[in-house]
Amino acid sequence: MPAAPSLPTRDHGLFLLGRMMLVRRFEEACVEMYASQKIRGFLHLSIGQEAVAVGALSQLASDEAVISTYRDHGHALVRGLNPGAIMAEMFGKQEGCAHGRGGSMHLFDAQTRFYGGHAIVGAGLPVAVGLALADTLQHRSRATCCVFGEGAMAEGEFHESLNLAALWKLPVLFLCENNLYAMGTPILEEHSMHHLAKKADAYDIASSRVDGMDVLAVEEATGLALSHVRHGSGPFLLECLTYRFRGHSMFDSEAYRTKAEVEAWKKRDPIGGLVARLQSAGLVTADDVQRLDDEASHTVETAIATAEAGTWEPVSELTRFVYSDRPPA
Amino acid sequence: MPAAPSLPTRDHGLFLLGRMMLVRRFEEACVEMYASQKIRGFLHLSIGQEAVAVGALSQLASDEAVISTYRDHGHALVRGLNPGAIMAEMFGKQEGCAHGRGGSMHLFDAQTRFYGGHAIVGAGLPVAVGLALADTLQHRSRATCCVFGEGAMAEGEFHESLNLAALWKLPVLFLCENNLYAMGTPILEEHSMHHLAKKADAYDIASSRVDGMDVLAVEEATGLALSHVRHGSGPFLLECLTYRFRGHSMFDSEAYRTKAEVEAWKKRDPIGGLVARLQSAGLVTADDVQRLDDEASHTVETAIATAEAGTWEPVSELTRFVYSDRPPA
Amino acid sequence: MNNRLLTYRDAVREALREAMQRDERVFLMGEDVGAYGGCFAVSRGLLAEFGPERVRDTPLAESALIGAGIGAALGGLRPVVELMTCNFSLLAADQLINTAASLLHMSGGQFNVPLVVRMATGGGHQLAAQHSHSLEGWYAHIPGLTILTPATLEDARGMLWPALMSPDPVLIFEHLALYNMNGHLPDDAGPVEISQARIRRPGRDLSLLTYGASLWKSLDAANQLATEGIEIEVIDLRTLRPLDDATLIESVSRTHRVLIVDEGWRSGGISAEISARLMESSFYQLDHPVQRLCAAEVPMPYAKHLEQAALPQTATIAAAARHLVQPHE
Amino acid sequence: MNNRLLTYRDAVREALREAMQRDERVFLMGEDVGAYGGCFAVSRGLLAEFGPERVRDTPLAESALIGAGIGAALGGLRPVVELMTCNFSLLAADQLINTAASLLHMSGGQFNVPLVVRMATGGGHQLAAQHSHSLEGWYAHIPGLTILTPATLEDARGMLWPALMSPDPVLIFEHLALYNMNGHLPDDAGPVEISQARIRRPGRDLSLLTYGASLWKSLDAANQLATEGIEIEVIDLRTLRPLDDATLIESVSRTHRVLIVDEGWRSGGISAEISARLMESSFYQLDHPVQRLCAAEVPMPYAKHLEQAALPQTATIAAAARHLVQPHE
Ligand SMILES: Cc1ncc(C[n+]2csc(CCOP(=O)(O)OP(=O)(O)O)c2C)c(N)n1
Ligand SMILES: Cc1ncc(C[n+]2csc(CCOP(=O)(O)OP(=O)(O)O)c2C)c(N)n1
Ligand SMILES: [Mg+2]
Ligand SMILES: [Mg+2]
Repeated sequence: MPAAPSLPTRDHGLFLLGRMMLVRRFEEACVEMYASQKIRGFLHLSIGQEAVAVGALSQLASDEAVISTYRDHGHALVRGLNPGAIMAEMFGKQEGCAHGRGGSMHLFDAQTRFYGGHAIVGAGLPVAVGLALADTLQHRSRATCCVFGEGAMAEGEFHESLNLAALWKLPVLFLCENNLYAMGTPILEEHSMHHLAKKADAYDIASSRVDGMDVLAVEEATGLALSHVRHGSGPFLLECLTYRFRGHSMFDSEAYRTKAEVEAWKKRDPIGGLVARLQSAGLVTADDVQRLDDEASHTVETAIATAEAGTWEPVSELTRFVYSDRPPA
Repeated sequence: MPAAPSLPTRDHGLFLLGRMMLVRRFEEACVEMYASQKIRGFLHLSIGQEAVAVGALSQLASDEAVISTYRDHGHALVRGLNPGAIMAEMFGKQEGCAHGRGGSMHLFDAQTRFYGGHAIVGAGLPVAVGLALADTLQHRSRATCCVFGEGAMAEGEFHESLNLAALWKLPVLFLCENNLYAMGTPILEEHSMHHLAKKADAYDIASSRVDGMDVLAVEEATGLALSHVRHGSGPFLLECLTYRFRGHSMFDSEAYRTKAEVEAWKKRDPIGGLVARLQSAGLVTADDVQRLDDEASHTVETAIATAEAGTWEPVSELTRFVYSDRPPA
Repeated sequence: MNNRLLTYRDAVREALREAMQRDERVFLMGEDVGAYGGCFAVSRGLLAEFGPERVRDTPLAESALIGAGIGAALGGLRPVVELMTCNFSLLAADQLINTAASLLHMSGGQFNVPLVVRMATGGGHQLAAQHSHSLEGWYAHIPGLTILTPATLEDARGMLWPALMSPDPVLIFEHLALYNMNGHLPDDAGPVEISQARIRRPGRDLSLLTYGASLWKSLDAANQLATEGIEIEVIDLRTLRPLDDATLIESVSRTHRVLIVDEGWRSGGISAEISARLMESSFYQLDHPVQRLCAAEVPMPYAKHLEQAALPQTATIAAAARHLVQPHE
Repeated sequence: MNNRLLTYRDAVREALREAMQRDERVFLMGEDVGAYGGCFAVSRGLLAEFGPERVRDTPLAESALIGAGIGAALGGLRPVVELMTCNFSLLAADQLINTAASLLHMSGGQFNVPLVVRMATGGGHQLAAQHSHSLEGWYAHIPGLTILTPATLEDARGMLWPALMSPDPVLIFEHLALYNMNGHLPDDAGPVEISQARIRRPGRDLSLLTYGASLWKSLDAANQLATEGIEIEVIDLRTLRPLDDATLIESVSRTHRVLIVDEGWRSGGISAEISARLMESSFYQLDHPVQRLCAAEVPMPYAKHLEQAALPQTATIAAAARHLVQPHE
């Protein structure tokens, strides 16, 4: 890994910190809402992984597409989806960003080109390839960002998609959140070769690996990757080494890892890490941090209120959205 | 590629030559039988690729399993299936090695552990992994040989299977017949990275690449690969560079390649090449070669006669073999 | 208006050509659609006419192909993905069902998928178990998909355009046995309506409901029976999802007897669905229980006599129809 | 004989444990079956008891898992492959259908595949479109497969062993909603017979045919209707392929009215097949057309009220049954 990147400006530091805090507070609120049964189904949190979502996705242009997994709240928030619409979605309200049809695992938003929220591991990769193909054939030069866990890299679709993207030199940023586990399966049992970024070599794809707990490092690595991708040099595989502080989903008893391991990683908390660096460089104060935290909490409270205020779709509309009701294009 | 291997003994040279000639004459007979409509369906020939089947498969122990593709006649012959049973299969007779149910693409033989004959590209790979797993769990140390074309290496199952085999250190010889085309698609359009053997690196699997037109080289490379595999060092990917002299199947107009390219490869005919080397070394005479050729032709004629003499399964048995009629094990 | 003599294959090709000429967003992608001219020569010539961007050869990677088609559709294009045969579509079943068919719904109506998938279907060519499936009826189970089964030249020519104009995914099943069928088509043949079944032959004694290659066997059977004074109404279903219930019910209200003929396996096939619907809608109209004539429940055998016995044939259709019209209880 | 209180989940676990104790060839393989204890905690504790060779955690690679299961079965083992949920089985559809179900036939009876695949099925937990399929009826279309749907503790406990003793592939669908169901089982509960449907509640007025989680809703509905003087016979199909026609026909011959309840999508589901069979076998016995109550034809919505509306419920079952018994024509 390259040396730690230089410090950001105060404004940019505050921006990054604010975004990460928003994700953190939002995820924490999800836990509460899950406990009070406002949110149901499977719920996957990204606490601990905020630096990846923020460092990588905040660098995308507004017309660049994102496609994500079931662990998608952070990506959606950073992408700019309305937090209220996300929370309403998880409440199952029709004001939700997927009309209450998708839930936590299936956030979508046409406005920000957020293409989901996919719950079949690996299934988003070829879709990203297709989105990039559409751009290329229509002479638009912009990146498509495809986020997936390291578990997805064992699926056949990873292989097929990287080969296609490389053959056709498509502008896809393959963004791997390597949090070392797929549910309870540690990376050593997932992959026979563990330097995942190097898997790109099998396709002649450029790649790099970065400390996914360091938002500045992720930002820098993503910047390099994106400029590769946007300038017609083909796809890029960026592996971010990260860790989820909570279980896989709300159903996880975490029998497969030790408390000590989790604690050790928590010492590398991406938010705490950035706060410390910015403070010690004198760029931000404790007050700044508190203010950001308050803002994040406020945003989350507003989101919850929005969700609460949302309405239930009439049951008579059950079979809507199976086929388009809009006229053919 | 390593230097050309040393010359074989006269006996072994005759053996290799005889096997390759048998495959060649058999395939040529298939063309005739197809023209006279005795053989129907899809027919894929291995003319030009004989050195791979003979050099690699003749080194397997009799209890080692083979799993092949729809281009399987050569593999089946070298494996020791009765040529008459193979021909009868293609005639659709119940004396065929798959009772007339499978045809050219689905040769099978329990006796010689020849597990088919699969017509879904790539589908044999995980099955080979499972066979090897069964051996390992039952403490048998023997190899399973899985043959596939380079086209199969683009399928997701290639990726999934190599990862599994490597994770579990299974004794699988992954044998790629890289004949540079998948139907009409040249390797440059199949794979973004063309040194296929190197794809093994993505799984920490040992690999090598060999001239698949040189039966002695294939033999040597296979020997090394098999000793790796059999000694518990995990799977091995062996890429054999070869070429099919005929179309993909009998339906191929070969619009995708030039006559000149085919002619250039024919100069590297694996049979002609071995004959020349053995003769110039004084190991065999023109008479020897003629005798082997006569023997091969005779075997093939006998096979055709067997197939002709075969009988049609009664239509009343149509729904046999959907479920086992034998009692549970 | 002038007529031209052409084949079903030509008709499909013409439809592809016209679609690509008419709409810049349309492109064809699949294994060997380009230089090889398509596995069944459907796309021969199109590469030269439209170039490799719009007639796009791909590696073997069915799942990623469908996924990429979905992405391209989302990105504003109108992809036609050719899967060669429906047998291989099983490798892409996840993308077809979990993504293509579900995305509009999961996204609460935001992301429709205007994807067209073409594939050959059916048996009768001695291609054996892995190349002879008839899966159109099976896919008709899936909400979100539209299933087309062109049986005539007119439909082969005319169904592609409305499929492309559909905002949602459409699977087109072209029966292998029809590609060589000759017939006349007016010079100005163009798009057809795809929501209605068609009475291909009116009759008073029995409604024979079928589609695809069985249509022609059914018409032959009807002509035979006409010489016996039995008048069969032959209805071409054309679209298996959604089924055109109204046309079927109206016919049954006149004939009071129904035979459904379909080349898929009997249990759980499209014939079962139609029988169940008629049970619900037309029970009191029926003079005799609805009968089904389907493929035998066996993976397709290679041997010709067994394969022929496995499929509905003119003679077995005629016998079943005769039996129904001359009751015996 | 003593009784024990346990859950459906415990019953499945006990069956697995007993099978592994009883037969050395049996092993369990799948994503997170080991350290995590199984996605639904079914295999919790088995890793400690049987070790990682026989309780084998795997990477995410569904197609290769099923393929490896097939190979292991061919190699003499008795694999139980857990696919977590049937939703993911779509990634393995090719191996399940083109290999597992076809191999015995393609090989002319030589290679049977004693593979057991377990997966969760069904909706009702707000897991949305990609995690709520009920595909058991859909797979019942495939010749070569046996489809089991245990609804009771007894069957959860007893169906695994006969499945393992089957020489051919068996898919077991365990309904998600049943895992927590409590009940009593005798201490010596063991293998059950798997070829027959069971009358779970006798009745004279209507045959209600169902399976899986709907069995319990149906029994509740029947109890409700009993208070109105309507006596419903509730039949648990248990095995969807092959269907036990005799039991169904016998019941209908007594009740003359039929309601089929199934959580799969209506069109082309198992209910359609049963309705069609009764049309053929029992038309003249029916006092009323057979009716189906199935899932709405929509990918499963997340919102609870919509999901509940999409599935058959006690109230809707009771209403449909009442309607059938009190005709109105
Ligand atoms: C095809 C498929 N198989 C299995 C699952 C069940 N599952 C959901 S998440 C998961 C682990 C994925 O791990 P990874 O890709 O590393 O992502 P992470 O959860 O760590 O973010 C599994 C096995 C699934 N959703 N899809
Ligand atoms: C999954 C699948 N996709 C497509 C096909 C059609 N097909 C048959 S052979 C073939 C080319 C395979 O090429 P390769 O693996 O290189 O083997 P070769 O024919 O060159 O021996 C294709 C595309 C198939 N049989 N299976
Ligand atoms: Mg992970
Ligand atoms: Mg090849």
